[in-house]
Amino acid sequence: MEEQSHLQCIAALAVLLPLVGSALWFSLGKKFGEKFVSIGAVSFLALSFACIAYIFFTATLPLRINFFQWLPLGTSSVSFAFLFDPLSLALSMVVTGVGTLIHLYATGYMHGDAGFGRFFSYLNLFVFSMLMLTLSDSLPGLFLGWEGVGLCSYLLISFWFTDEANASAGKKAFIVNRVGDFGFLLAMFCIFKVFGALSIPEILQTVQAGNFSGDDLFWTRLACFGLVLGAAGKSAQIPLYVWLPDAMAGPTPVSALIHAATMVTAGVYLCCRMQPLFLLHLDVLNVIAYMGAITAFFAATIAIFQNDIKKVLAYSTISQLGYMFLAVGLGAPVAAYFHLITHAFFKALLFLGAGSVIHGLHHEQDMRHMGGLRTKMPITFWCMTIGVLAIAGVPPLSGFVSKDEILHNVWGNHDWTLVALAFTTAFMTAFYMGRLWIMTFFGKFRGHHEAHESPWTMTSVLVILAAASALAGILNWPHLWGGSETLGTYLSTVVQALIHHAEDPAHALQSSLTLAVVSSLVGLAGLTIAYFRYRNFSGEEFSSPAFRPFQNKYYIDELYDAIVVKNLRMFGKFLWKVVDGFVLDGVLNGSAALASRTSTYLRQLQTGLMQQYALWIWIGFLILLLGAWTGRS
Amino acid sequence: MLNSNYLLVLFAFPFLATLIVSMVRGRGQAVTWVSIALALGYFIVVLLGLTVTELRYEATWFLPLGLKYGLYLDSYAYYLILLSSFLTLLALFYSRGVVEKKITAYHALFHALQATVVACLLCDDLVFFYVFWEAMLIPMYFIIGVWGGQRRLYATMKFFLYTFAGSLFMLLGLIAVYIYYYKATGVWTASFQTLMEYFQTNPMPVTVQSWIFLTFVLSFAIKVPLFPFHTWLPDAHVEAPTAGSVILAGILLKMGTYGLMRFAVPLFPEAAQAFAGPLCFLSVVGIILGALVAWQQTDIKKLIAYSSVSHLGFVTLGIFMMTETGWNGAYLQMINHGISTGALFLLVGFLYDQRHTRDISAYGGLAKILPMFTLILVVMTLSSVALPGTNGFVGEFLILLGSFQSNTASWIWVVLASVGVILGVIYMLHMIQKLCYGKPSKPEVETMTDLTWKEWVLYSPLVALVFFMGIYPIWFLGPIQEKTAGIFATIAPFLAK
Amino acid sequence: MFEKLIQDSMTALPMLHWPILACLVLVVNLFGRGGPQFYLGFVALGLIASLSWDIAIFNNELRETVFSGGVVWDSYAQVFTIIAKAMVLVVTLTVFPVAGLQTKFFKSAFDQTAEFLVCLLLSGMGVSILASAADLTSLFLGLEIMSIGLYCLCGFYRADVRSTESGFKYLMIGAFSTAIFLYGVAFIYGATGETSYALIAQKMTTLAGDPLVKLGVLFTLAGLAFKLAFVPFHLNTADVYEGAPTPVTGYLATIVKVGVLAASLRLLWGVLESVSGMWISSWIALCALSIVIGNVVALQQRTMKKLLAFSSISHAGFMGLGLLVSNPQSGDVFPLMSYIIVYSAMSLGLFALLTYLENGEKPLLIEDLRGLVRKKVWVSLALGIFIFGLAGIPPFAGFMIKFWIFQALIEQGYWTAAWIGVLGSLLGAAYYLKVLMTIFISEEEGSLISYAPPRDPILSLRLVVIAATLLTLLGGVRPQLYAHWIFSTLALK
Amino acid sequence: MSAPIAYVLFLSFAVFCFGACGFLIRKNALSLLICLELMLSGVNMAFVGFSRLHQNEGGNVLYFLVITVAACESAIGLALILNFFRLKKSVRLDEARALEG
Repeated sequence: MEEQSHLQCIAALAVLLPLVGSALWFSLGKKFGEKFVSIGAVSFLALSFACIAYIFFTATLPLRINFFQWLPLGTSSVSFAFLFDPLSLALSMVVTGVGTLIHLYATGYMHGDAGFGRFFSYLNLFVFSMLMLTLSDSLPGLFLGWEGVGLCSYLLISFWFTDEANASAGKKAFIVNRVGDFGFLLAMFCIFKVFGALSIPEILQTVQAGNFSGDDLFWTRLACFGLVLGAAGKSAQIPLYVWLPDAMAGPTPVSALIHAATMVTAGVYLCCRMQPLFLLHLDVLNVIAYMGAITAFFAATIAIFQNDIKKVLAYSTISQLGYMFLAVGLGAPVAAYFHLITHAFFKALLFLGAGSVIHGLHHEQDMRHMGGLRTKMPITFWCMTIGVLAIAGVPPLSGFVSKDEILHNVWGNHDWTLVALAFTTAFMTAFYMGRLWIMTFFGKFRGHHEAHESPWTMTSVLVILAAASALAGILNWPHLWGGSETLGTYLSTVVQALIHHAEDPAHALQSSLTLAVVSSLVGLAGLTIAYFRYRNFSGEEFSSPAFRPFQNKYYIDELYDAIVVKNLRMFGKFLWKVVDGFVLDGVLNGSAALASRTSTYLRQLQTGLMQQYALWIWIGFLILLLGAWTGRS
Repeated sequence: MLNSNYLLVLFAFPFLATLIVSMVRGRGQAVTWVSIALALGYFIVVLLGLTVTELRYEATWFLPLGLKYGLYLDSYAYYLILLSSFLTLLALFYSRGVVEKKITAYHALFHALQATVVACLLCDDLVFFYVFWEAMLIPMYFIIGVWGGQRRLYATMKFFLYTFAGSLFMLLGLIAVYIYYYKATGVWTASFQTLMEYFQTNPMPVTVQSWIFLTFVLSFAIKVPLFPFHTWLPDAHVEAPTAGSVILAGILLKMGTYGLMRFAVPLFPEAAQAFAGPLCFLSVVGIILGALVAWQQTDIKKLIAYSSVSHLGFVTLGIFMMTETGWNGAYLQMINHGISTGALFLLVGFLYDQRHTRDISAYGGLAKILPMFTLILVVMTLSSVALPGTNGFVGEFLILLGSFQSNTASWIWVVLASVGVILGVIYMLHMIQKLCYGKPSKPEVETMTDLTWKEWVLYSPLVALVFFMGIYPIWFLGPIQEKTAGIFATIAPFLAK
Repeated sequence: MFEKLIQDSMTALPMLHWPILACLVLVVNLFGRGGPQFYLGFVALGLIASLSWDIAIFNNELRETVFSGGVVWDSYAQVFTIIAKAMVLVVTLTVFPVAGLQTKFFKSAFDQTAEFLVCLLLSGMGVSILASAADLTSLFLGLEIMSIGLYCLCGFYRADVRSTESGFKYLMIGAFSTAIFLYGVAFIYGATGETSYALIAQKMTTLAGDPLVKLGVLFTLAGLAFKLAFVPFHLNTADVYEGAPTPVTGYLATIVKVGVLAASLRLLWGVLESVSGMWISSWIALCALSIVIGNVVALQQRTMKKLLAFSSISHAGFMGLGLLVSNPQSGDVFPLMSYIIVYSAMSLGLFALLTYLENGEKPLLIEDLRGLVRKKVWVSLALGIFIFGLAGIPPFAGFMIKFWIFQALIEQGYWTAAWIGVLGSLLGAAYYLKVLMTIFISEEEGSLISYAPPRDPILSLRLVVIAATLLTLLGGVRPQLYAHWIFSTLALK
Repeated sequence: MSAPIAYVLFLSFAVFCFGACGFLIRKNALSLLICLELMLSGVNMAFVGFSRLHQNEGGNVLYFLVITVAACESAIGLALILNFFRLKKSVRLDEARALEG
């Protein structure tokens, strides 16, 4: 892992460019106008992407670049350092690549907005934090990126802060992320307690080499659970997913970049990065798998009943992330990573498509007021179609390949509940994407405004993404089907898959083919049913009360509010009014009042009558006498 | 130049400044500029000693019963003096246009406050530490009393008597140590260094040590403030003038934790060990209570006051868990809290001067009207919410990480304390949302003016410090680590393995 | 046989300065028609002369029993005489502005300035006798000379019913307590058959459990306790202090207590040391009670003089503790002496300011001082320093003197007394702060703002106030101004 | 033959107590002075008794001193009562409440 100086400055350039950019656009955004900011932002991102690509192609991995010491921890210390290895480079390529495209798209989408400079400053800051997250070599460094992206998502969700709802959505996102970060912090403490260091390569080396006492295993197990909680917080899994649907309050490019392509995948990246640690505790992996599967199924059921186009895509993201965690849980990180990459492409495409639809219909987001747009917005329609088909799992698109590999692993695992959940979710995914597709583009137009196609900056990005999501499948075409599994081999140096069972090659090919046919049939079935159900969609549906819980997202938000928020607020009031006000201040003011009451009482003795004074002298004297005599006082 | 009479200059300069400022006649402006110049001069004098590690000044004045004016400067005391001179400079610069009545007395009192704080930090003699520890209350008493808000009489009385009562117990504890040493060695001295060396080799029996330790902790806990003794802080902060709040939060609260780190734990390690559990419990309760109650406040200053209770709960947790990293983190967090809370109070003062109300619902939508103000407010909130990359995170992370490894008290406290990280976000973002986002609740808010160059001079150093110490804390933690290592070398034999 | 008498009076000359000066004043008064200023100036100069004389001939090793065993003239007596003279000088200087007043009230009262001064000086003589008494008779004599002088001083404003009542009350209760004190002396005399301290001390060693001695000691203790105004015997103090003219109240609060403490130091530690088991626990109880109850009652006081009366009761309690811990044989009386000196300086300074501020007719309420700082900055600054000193808040001398006492208490193991002392000084801080608040912080206007005293505080009063403030300020930070001197002088060989 | 000391002490204590009780009960200022004298005479009896017991003159000397002091006190007491009478036209002690509070 030698360190060439020129590589060091390239790496620094790649990461620091967005940071410098963000400061520039914030301060100079107003003065120099939109043109300057848009060119600057996109070029800074492109430059950063070029640097990452240069390192990706030329450097001998894994490459460790050290800058300066950050935190002294007594025995060991944490320093700002980058670790370029397959895992981090793959994700950084996606981040900067998709990021640049979305920046280009956003210049069109945000045209005319007052906070134009501010928006791009936050977006660049986000890319900087995301790169810190993916590239940093130590856990605290990763945590810096982790919370940095949390901050940027807070700033971007509440970007149009004049509307109270957006501000509280942003606040909710940051707080729920912080709950996850609590778990991450706890994990770091446990890891430091066992390994005495927080630099990821060191930890993973001791994990592979080391044998652990019972006590150490307790701490590492706690660390794994902490990491799972952190990942769940950031990637919106079951307990902590509530913030993602509300995060749609932010501008669409934000939803595309942060809440679909990059930030939410941080959880998956973390689990893959710390996979050797997880392998010590297979029960934790199982928990991840079940969490993923249940989240996928749960989110899919809600997505079906959403009418807001962005909410549907939000729940679909949660569901797809569920798939990735399912794959990680089953010990197939390569499948998860592949799905992560393909998902980044087609989900970004779907979000940007939805964004262009909304842009065209002047910020109309309710699907019931859309329909028949395929003639008015042809490019968006055709790109969206590729996206829908990809996510539904129609061969030969990338979505089919990556999802099929996950389903293959699930099938191989022979855990029937997981298999059932996976396949029904696949069907539901196809159904609700079909529903979205048909409600927006087919039937007659139910909206108010006159729809028009988006400008070239937006549509060109759509086309590129459409091509990417169509062809991404070749990245990891399975051996069985004659592919070279380039991603698999590329990642094999860092993560290893858990082989569940040895199969003879002939049987393996036959079963994987049947599986592929079954999954594509499920996808097509979902689409056709959706087609026939919504062909001549009139406007309202699911009116019967039976669907009430589904439409209201199982009242989870209200539940959290009632259990957690209301009780905390009441407890706070109790602490303030009773503990502080009544008890502690009561004691204080009480003793002061006691002193002044006794003093007023004693003052009454001063009657001014001299005889009484003499009497008191006698009484005092007698007490003295008695005390002395009995020898007590 | 950095020899013992530098210490004398460090000690005497603020006292001189107080005299000079009180002597200045003439219109208010002259006094203000003279006092700010003196504060700046002192800040530069302190900066000269940046490279100092340990300085000692032997006293020439003989006092009966072995008391003498020994001065002792180490990195623990030095950085607090630096913070105090820096914040006093900012506070005085801030209160240029704000204060109208009795300006000379106002500036003289601030210099007197600084003089007593610096004297207290430099004193090597336990008795004179106590003398200046109490003397600090007098200037603060008058600052809150004369220039305070409506309920200032009750607030300042409560502030003074509460701290005075606590420290009287410490007086007896202090004398008990002083006499225990005399009875053991026949030498009258209260010099902290000699006591430390003596107690290192032959420590006091644990029973005696415990009650003396408790008297020390009681006095310092009231000042910190630790959980059950904190009810004076919100009143004092709400009624104090802005500059007073900045100094009160920035420096006076730190004297409590400084006392714990410098005197209470090193002198009585076994007792600290024995009481670590309950004291950690109190710190954790302070963290959670401070955060939750802050969330309910409608008065911004009270909200920040309760947030200080929560932040200093972390510091005391770091101290009582007794690990080296924990102590480094605790000391750093003391300085961070001084910067972030001082800045927050200045910001609230900025709002108060324009709208004359501290009620949080009187504002709203400031982000559109005062964008620069919101930027500074958000940066300071991030520092106090311990976002990585700001100084708050470095302090809190070191405290929690260090304390997790300790075996003096159970690690459950650290887990509960980490919950405080979540609660911290809740009330801070609640404040930001109420102040900055949404629509302005009243038309007057529209007419507020944003930061001018005067405010920038005030806030830019603070913002720079927040990020500089967040990214590169080593320049600051280096000397602190040596000092902590020194202390832990002495108390290590008494700590549980 | 007169040679012995003349020789004795030569050695104990400082004590005789008092009567000489008093007679001089009487003689001058017989002839001259000088106004009040003249007599006050005359006495002040006389006192200054005698003070410088005493300091000049101060002799540490001197220890002679003079006047056939009645009085022992050692370094201890010399120091107390010097202190007494200094305080009387301060009181005369405080009286200066009051005497010069032309208002109706003072003119009628102070036309006999000479008589006032004679009573003052003779009372001072009583104090010196007390300090140097070596015999029960001279102890009784000293006590009575001091008290009788005071009865006249308290009732000096003939036109004012409050002053007459205060003098009358002080006399009645004082005589009542002197009777109790005498009964105690009688019993001690009865038990030992001796009146001179040295002989009694020898006899006492054998009479440890004798009930007569126990009764005698307790009666004497009660008498002394009344003079020191300890709690069960303190009730008339507030009325007397309120009624008496302010300089006299100052005199009462400081010099009386100093004299009685000097006497009881010699009596308790010198004579009754062997039977200390009898009186120590009662003495602690008395001191503790007076500290706590003195401060508690002071919390709700309205008028300034009554507040200072109760604060002097609590300070007397502290001085009692100071006496408890001091040990005359080994010369270790530093805590007591430093407390006496600094406390007297602060009290006399404060009473001097009150004299200046008072407008005679009605009692000085605390409310009147409200917002004084706006009008009279220097006066309120001095008031603030004295009040902070009396409250025992550091960096002022008031704290250091309390510190020495606490330190000695803990060194000798009197833990309960230390804890009660701490509680007492906390309560004390409460009401002192209330006074400070009215002076410095409150917005409204007290009546004193409008009342501009007709004369600017002339030189004498300023001298007193400045001297007292300096001692209060520097006393704490550099106590060796007086500490070193006390340490070396007071070794009672 | 000399009476045993106990009788003398008993008598002196009795006189002392009469004086003290009189002091507490009587309402007239002048009667107070009388009671004071009574108490002091009780003390004198004790002095003389003890001096006789110990066969030395210490007690007698003190007897004379006590008498002179008692005289001075009553002189001043009378003067003050006179002044009080002049101002308040009455010598009842209940009147003397000006310094209350």
